[in-house]
Amino acid sequence: MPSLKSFPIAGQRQKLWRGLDEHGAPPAPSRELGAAPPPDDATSRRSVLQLLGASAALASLGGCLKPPDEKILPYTRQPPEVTPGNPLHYATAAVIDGRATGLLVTANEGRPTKIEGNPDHPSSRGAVGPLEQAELLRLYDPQRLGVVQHLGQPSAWRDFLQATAEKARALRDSRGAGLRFLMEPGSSPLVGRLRQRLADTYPQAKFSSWSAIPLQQIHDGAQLAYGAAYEVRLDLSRARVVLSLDSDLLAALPGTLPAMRDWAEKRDPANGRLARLYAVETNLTVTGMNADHRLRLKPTHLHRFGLALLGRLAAQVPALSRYAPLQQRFPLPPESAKFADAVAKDLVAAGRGALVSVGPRQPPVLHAAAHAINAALGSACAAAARPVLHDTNAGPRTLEQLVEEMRGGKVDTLVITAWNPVYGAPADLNFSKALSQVPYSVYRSLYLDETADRATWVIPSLHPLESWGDARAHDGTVTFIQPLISPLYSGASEVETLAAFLGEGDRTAYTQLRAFWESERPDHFALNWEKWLADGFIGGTATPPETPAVRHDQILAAAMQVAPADSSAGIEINIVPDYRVWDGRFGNVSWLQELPDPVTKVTWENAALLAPDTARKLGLRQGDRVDLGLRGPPAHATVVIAPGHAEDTITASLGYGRRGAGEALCRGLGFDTSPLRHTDAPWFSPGLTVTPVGKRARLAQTQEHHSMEGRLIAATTTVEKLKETGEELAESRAPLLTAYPGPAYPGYRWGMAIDLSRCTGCSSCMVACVAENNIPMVGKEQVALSREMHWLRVDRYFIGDDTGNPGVVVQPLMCVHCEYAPCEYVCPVNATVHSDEGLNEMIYNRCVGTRYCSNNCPYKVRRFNFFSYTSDYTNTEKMAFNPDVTVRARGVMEKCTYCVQRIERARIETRLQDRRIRDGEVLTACQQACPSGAIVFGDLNDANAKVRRLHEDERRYDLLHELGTRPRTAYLARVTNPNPELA
Amino acid sequence: MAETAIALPPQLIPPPLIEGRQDDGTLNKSLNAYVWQPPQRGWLALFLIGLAGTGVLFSAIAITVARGIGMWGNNIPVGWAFGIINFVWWIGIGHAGTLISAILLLFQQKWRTSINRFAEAMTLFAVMQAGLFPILHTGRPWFAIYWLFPYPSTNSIWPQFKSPLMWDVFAVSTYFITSLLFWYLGLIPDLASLRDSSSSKRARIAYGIFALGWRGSARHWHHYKIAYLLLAGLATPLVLSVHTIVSWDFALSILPGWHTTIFPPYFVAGAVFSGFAMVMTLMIPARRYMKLKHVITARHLESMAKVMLLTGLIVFYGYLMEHFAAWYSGNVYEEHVFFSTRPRGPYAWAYFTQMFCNVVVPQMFWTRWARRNVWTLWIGSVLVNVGMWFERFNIVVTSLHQDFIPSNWAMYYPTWVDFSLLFGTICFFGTLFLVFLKFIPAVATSEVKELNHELHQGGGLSEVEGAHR
Amino acid sequence: MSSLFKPSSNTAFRVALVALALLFGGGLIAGPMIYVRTPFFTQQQDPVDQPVQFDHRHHVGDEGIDCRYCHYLVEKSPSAGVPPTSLCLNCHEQIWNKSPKLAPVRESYFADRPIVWNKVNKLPHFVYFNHSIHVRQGVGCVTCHGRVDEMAQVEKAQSLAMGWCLECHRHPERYLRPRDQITNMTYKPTEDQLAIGKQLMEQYHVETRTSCTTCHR
Amino acid sequence: MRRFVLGQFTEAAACVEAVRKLREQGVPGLDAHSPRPMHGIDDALALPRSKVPIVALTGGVLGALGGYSLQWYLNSKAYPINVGSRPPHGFWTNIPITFESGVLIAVLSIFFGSIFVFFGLPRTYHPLFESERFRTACLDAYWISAETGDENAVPELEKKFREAGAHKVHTVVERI
Repeated sequence: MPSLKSFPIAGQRQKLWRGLDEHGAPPAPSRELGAAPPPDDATSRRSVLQLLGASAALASLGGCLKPPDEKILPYTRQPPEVTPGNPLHYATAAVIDGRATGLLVTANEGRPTKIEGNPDHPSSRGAVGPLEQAELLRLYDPQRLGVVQHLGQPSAWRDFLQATAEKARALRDSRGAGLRFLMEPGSSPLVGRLRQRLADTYPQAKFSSWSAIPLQQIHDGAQLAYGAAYEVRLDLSRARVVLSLDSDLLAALPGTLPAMRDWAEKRDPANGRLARLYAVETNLTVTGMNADHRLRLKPTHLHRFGLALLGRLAAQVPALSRYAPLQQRFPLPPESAKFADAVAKDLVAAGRGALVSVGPRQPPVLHAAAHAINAALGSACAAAARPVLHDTNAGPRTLEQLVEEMRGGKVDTLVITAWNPVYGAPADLNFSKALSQVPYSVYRSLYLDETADRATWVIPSLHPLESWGDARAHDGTVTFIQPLISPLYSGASEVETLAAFLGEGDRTAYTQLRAFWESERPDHFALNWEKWLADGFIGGTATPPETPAVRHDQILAAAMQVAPADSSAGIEINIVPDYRVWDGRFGNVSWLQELPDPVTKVTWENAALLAPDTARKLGLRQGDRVDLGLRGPPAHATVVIAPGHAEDTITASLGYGRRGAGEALCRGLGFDTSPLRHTDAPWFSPGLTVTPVGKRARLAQTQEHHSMEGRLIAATTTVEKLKETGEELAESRAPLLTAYPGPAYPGYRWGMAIDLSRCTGCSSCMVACVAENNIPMVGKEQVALSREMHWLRVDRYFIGDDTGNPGVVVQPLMCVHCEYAPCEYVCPVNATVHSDEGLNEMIYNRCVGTRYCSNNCPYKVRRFNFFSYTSDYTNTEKMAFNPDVTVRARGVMEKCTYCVQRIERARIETRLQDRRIRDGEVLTACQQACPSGAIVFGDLNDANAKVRRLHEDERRYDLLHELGTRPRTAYLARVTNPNPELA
Repeated sequence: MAETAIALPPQLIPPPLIEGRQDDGTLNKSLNAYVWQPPQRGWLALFLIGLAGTGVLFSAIAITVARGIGMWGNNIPVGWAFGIINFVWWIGIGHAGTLISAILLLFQQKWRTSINRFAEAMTLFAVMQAGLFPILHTGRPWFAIYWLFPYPSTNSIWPQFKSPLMWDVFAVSTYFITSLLFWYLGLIPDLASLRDSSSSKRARIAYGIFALGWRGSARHWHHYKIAYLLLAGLATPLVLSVHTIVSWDFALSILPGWHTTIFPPYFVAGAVFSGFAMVMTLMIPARRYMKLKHVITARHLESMAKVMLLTGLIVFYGYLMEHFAAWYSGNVYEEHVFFSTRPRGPYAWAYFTQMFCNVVVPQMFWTRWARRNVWTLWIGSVLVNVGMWFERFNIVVTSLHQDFIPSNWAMYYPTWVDFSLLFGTICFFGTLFLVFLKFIPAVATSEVKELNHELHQGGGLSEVEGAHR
Repeated sequence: MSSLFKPSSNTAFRVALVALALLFGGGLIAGPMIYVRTPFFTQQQDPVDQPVQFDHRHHVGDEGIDCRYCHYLVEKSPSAGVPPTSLCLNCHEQIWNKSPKLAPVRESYFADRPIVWNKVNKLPHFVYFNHSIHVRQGVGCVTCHGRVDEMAQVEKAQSLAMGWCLECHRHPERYLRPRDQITNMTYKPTEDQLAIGKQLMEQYHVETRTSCTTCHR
Repeated sequence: MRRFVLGQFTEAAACVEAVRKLREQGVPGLDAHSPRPMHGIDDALALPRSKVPIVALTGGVLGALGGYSLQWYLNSKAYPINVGSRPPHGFWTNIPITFESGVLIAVLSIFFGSIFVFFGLPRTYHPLFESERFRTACLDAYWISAETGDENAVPELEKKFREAGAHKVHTVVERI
C-alpha cells in the first residue's frame, strides 16, 4: 500500500512560480507495479552530483566556503548496456490522438533526459514537434497522479483488479450489456486485438472513441467522396501549388513533420523551382504565415469558398465539368473571387503538382470536394489510404450517443481511456452530469483532472516512457513504445486496464505486447523482435495508398445541399486546437505553457483573437476582458488583437480554463472554450455575443512589437527579385574594415546558417533548446516582465501596410556568436569570452551578473537569472536535467552556446578515435528538432560542410551587419513565390 | 582695483564674501558654535527620519541580495535601470564637492572657501551612496565585491581590463579615497581647533585622536599648503576622469543613445550641474538654521547659480548635439532613439521632465533676482536634481527599452524595491550629512580665517573685495 | 598644567595604526588568500572515511591489481567508474568471503542497495572533467590522484583548483607519459621529461586547450 | 628632557617678524604655531623647499607604471584570452586605469607622506600641549616656540622672546 507520503501533493507545483524558497520533497516512488528495479536507480550518480551541485550553488556564497560533502552511489549490479557518464538512446514513440511519432530518447544512467525524432521513422525523419518533446516533462511531473483512487480515496491496483473481476463476472452474465468503453482514438494493433477479445467476451458491449480534435470529418468526407473511410496521405515532395483550406500542415503538430520537411525542400531556391502555397483560413496559422497568398474568411464562408473554387475549376478541368453550377450557387465577393480565379488557374497549371489540403475541422463536403479536385487534377501529392485509427468516428456525435445512453441509465460500467471527456466535451452534452449517473466508471489518467473527479475508479496511467505499447504512425507504420525508466509512480497502461476486464489484469503490457506480436508475426520472431525494438518500428507496414473512384454525383449532391452563404452580419466563433497544449492534455507542461504561441506570441493562456478592424468596431483594445457568449453561459476571455485574422470572427484555442484538482500548473490559466462548442457546431458558429466587462488583464506576450521598423532584420524577397536581393544583401555580408585583424581559427570554426525560407515558425526548436540546455521556465508573471529565459526565440514580424492581412515573416534568433562580440569586451570579469574555435563562450560560474553584456548585445539574446528559477525544483523534476549542462545559479547571465556540450562530447569521442569531427556529427538541439531543416550547424573551415555552402549562398546575410559584430550565424533570406496575378 | 570698484553702479557690486567685521576669535566661535550646542529639535527630527529611511535602504538591500535582482523591475532589454541611474546620479552629485574644493582652489576663487568643506562632505557621502550600486546591481554581489579587483586567485583568472566597468572600479575607488583623504587633510586643523576649543574632556579626546596631534606648526603648514594644493591639482583631472569614465560605461557600448563621443564633457558638465544643485539644496536651509549667513552669503549663492546656469547650458548643448548627431548620421537606430523613442515613445514624459528641469528652469538664473532669492534658488536647484535624475533615466532606460531588433522591445516598470533604494539612499545621505553637520564644523574654519585675513590685508575692506573677482 | 594625552599615547596610537593596517590588509585580504591555498581549505592530505575499509595499499600495492580493473570506465567515459558491488564480489565471493570487514559489501549485494561512498576528489558542478580523454592523451593516474598505492584511506592529492588544472593544460609536456604507463604508480621518465612530453604531444595530437568551454559548459 | 620656550603674539605679522629676528639672532629649534598658515613665515624660518611634490611625482609615476604593467601582464601574459577579437594588450583601453592608479598612488603618497613623514603625526602628545595657554595656537593666537635640551639656556631664551615682542612667555618641560 502506498503511504500518503507517496501521494504527490496537489498544488506543490504551483508554488514553483510564486514562492522561491519552497523546496518540495520528492514524492517517494511506489513500487507496487512490476518487478522492475526501483526508481532510486534512476537518480543516478551524475544526477545526484547535479542535484547536490545545484543546491550547493545556491548555498555557497563564494569560494571561501569548503565544498559540500558529496556521495557516490555506484550500481550494485551494473546493467550491461549502461556506461555511467555516457548517454544511451532508445527508439520509442509518442502517441497523440492515436497516431505515433517515432522518437529517439536519450537516457543518462537510466533517466530519460531528451526526446528527439527517430531519423528512420517515417512520421519523424529525425524531427520532432513541441508536443512530443513535452512528454519528458510530463514524465517527471510531480503533480502526476501517483496512486489508484476509488471514490476519491487512495486505493490500489490489486483492489481495482479484484473489483473489476467481480464486475466482469456480472457483465459476462449480462453479455456485456451496459458495458461501454470510451476510448482515446487509437491505432494500436495490440489494443485492436484486446478490443476484439472484449467484444467476443461481452457481445453487447460498445466501444466509442472520443477526441476533442477528431479526424472524423476527414473520414466522413472520404466516405462521401469514395464511399469508404480514407485518409489523405500527403506527399509534398512533388508539390508545385498547394492550396490549404484551413489545413495547418506546416505547424509541427501530430502527423505533419514529414510534410514540413518536404515543403522546406520545395521552398529552397537551390532545389529548383519554388512551390507556391495559398492559404485560406480564418485565423492566422503557422501555415498561413508561410503562404504566398492568404485569404482570410469567416469560418462559415470557408467551405463555401472551397465549393465555389470547385465550381470555377469545372470550366477548366473536363473531369470536373459537372460542378459548374457550384459557381453560381456560391457567389464570391470580389476579393475572394479574384483569389479563387488565380488559385484555380494555378492549380490546373500545376497538374500533378497540385494539392488541395483541407483541415480536419472542415465539413465533410469540403473534404470530398478536395478529393474531387485532387483526383481530377491527377495530384501526385495526395493519396488515399485506409485510416490507421480503429474508429473513424470520434467526434461529438459519437459522444452524444453515449451520453444519451448514460442518461437513459443504459450504461452500467463505463471504462474511459479517452483523455478527459468531462473537460473536452461540448458543454451542451453535459458529460459531467451523465458520468455521475454511471454507477461504475473507470478512468485512466496521468493526472487527477476534471474527469477523474467524477469517476468511480481512477487508474493512474503510466507515462509512455514508462510503459510498453504499440501504435501506428500517420502512414500506418507499426511503431513500438518502450519504456526507458521504471514507473515513477504506480499506474497502468491502457492495455493493462483493458486486460483487467478480460481477467488478465496481472499480465504486464510487455507480456501482452510480445505475445501479440509473436502471434501476429511468428517467423523469426525473436530475431525480429530485437530489431523492431532497436529500430522502434516495423518497416514496410505502412498502409498502401489506394485509388478509389470518386463519386462525383454524391459530392455534387452534397455540395448543392449546402446553403449559399448568408451575408447576415454578426460575430462568429472559431475554435482551434492550441499549438502548445493541443486539446489541453499538455496543460501541465511548463515548457509548452511558456512556449509562445507561434503566431500570437502569447504564453501561459489562450485569448480571444480578433482582427484589428473588428476590435476597432467593437471598441476593444488588447488586454480587455470580454465575455463571449454563444447559446449558453459566457466564457471570460482576454482580447488579443491579431493581424491577419478574419473580420467579425473571434478565435479561441482549446485546452485552457482547466479546473482539475491535480493539475495545479495549468489550473485557472486562460478560459475554457467548451461553452462555445456545441455538438452540432464544435468548431465554428455564428451568433457570438461579445460583451466587454470593463476590466483589463496583463498578457504575458514574449513579443510586443511586431514591425521591423523598416530595418533589415528578417530579409524576405520573391523569386523574381532573388537576383537583385542577392546583390543587395552582398552589402550585408561583405567584409568590414577593422583596426584589429582578429585571431585566426585554424582548427574548427563553428558556424550556423538559418534559412528563413525553410523556417515555418513552428517553434519546435525552442522546446528542444529548453530541454537540451536545462533552461528554467519562469512563469507567467516573469514572462510578462520580459524575463523569459528562452535562449532561442522565434521572432514574428508583420510586413506590409495592410494590418488586416499583413505579410508575415518569422526568424529564429539565438546568440549569433559574433567574432567581434560586443558582449565580451564589456564584461569586467572575463565571464564571456571567445574560444579558440570562435564560440562566444558564457562561463556561468565566473559571471557576477553586471548585465552589461546583455545591454551591449544588439540582438538581445542573453538571458539573466533574475531569481533562482531552479532551486525549488523537486528531485523528480531535476531528473529531467541534462547532466552535460550546468544548472545556472541566480544572478548569472546565460545564452545559446551552440550546444557546446555536444561539441565537446563529439570532440572527445572523435579524439578517442583519432579523427576529426565530421560534418553533421554535431547537431545542435534546435537543428536536430527542426522539422524543416532550417537550421544548419557545422565547421566553416570544412570546405564540404553544408553550413559552409549556406554561408556562401547568395541569399546569405548577417544580421545587423553594419555593426561589425561579424556573427557566425548567417541568415538566408526568405524567398516567397507570389502569383503575379494576385500581386 | 579701487577704480573699478568706484566705477561700478551700486546694484552691480556683488555682496561680500564675509559679512561684518570678523576676526579669528569670532569666526572660531561662530563657525564651531553648531558643534557645541545641543542638538536642535529640527535636527533630531530630521535625523530620525533619515535613520528610518536608512532602515528602508538596508531592508531593500537585504531583500535584493537575498532574493535576487528580480526584486527590481529590470528585465532583458532593460538590463540596467534604477541601480545605474542612481549610481550615475549620486556620483554626479559628488562631483560638485571636488570641483568646488579643488578646481576653484586652483582658479583661486575666493568664494569657494566658505562652502568647500560642506561640498566635500557632500561629495564623500554622495560617492558612498553611488558606491553601493555598482556592487548591489550585480547578480552576485558576493562575488562582484572581490572578483572585480585584480587579486591572485587560485583560479588563475583575472579581471578584463578592456571593460569600462573595470575602469569604473578603479575610478570610483580612487575617487572615493582621494575625496576622503583630501577632505580629511583639510579637516585636521579644524579638528585641532575643536579639540582646543572644547571644554569637555571627552570631546577633546575624541577630536584629539582625529586631529592626530596637530599643533599648527609653521613647519607643518609649510608642507601642508603644498600637499593640499597638490591634492587639489590631482583631484581636478581625477574628477574629470571619473565622470568621463562613468560616461564611457555607456559611450563604449554600441547601443544607440549610449554610443556617443559627446558623453564625457556632457556628463562632466551634467555632474557639476547636479552637484551644485545639490549643494544649493542643502546649503540654503543649512546656512539659515546653522546661523552661517555671515560666511555663506548671497554672494556664494549667486556664484553657484551662475555655475549652474553655465553648466546647464553646456548640458543643453549636449542634448542638442545628441539629436543633431543622430539626425546628421542618418543612422536609423540613432534616429529612432532621438526622434521616436525619447520624445514620442512611452517614456516621453520622462524626456520632457528632463528638458523642463534641466533646460528651462535654469534659464531663470539669467536674472539677478532669481539668483539672489533663496526660494527661486532652492526650488530651481531641487528641480535640477530631479531633472538630472530623469536625464539618466532617459539615457539608461529609454535607450535600452527599444534598441536594434524590435522583437525584443519591452517596457520597464520599477518596483517598490527600486523606489526604496532611491529613497533610502537619499535618507542615508541625509543622515550622514546631519551627523557631519553636528560633529564637524560645516565651514573650513582655518581657511575662512585665512581668507578673512587676506581680505582685511588686501583690500582693507571685505565688503568691496569681492568686486574684483 | 598637563597635556590632554600622555606621552605614551604616541606609541599607542602608532601601534594601533599598524595593528589596524595589519588587521585590514592581512586579515581581510592576505589571510583568505593564504587560507584557500592551505590543505585546510583544499582538503588535501585529509583521508576520507569510507563505509567499507577498502585499502588501496593492499589491492594496488600488494596484489598489483591494475587501476582499470575496478575503475573500468576510465578509458571510455567521463567518469572513471566506481565499481559496482558485483565487481567486488568477483574476488570476494571466494576470498575473505566471511570477513566482517566486507559485511557492508555483501549486504549491498544481497539487498541490492548501493554502497554510499564518500567522494574524495570533488569538482564543482560546473566543471566537466572527462577521464577518458585525459587517459588517452597520456595523463597518468598518479599525476592527479597521487600515490594511491600508498594510501590506506584515499585522500585528495592535489588541490584541483583551476590554476592547478591550467598548469597542465598550458604545459602538457611537463606531465605526459606514454599510454602504457598510465596506471604505473612509480613511473619515472627514462630521459628528459620535457623531451618525452613534447614527443608525446606530437604523437598523441595533444592540444593545449585553455578555452573556457573545455571544462565549463 | 626637552624644554620648549613659548611666546604668544596677537598679530600674525608681528609673529612672523619676531621669528625672523630670533632666527637671525641664531636661536635654535625655532618654530611658529598658528591657526592658519601665516604669510611669510617660511621665509622667516628659512625653510627649505618642501619635498612633497617629489614624493607626489614619484608616487604618481610608480602608480601609473604599476597600473599599466598590471594590465599588460594580466591580460596579455598571465592568461591571454580572446575578448571580442581585440588584441590582448590593449594600449588605449589601458589608459584609464593607468591614469587612475597613478592618481591613487600619488594621492596616497602625498597624504601618508605628509602625515607620517613631514608632519611626524600622529603625535597626540607633544611637550607643547603641556601648556594650557597653547590651546589658542589652533584657535586665534600666534605662537613661537624654541626647543632646547639645556635647562640653563631657558632664561636667556625667554628674555629674547620677550624682546621680540612676545607676551605670555613661558616654558614647558617634556614629560616622560
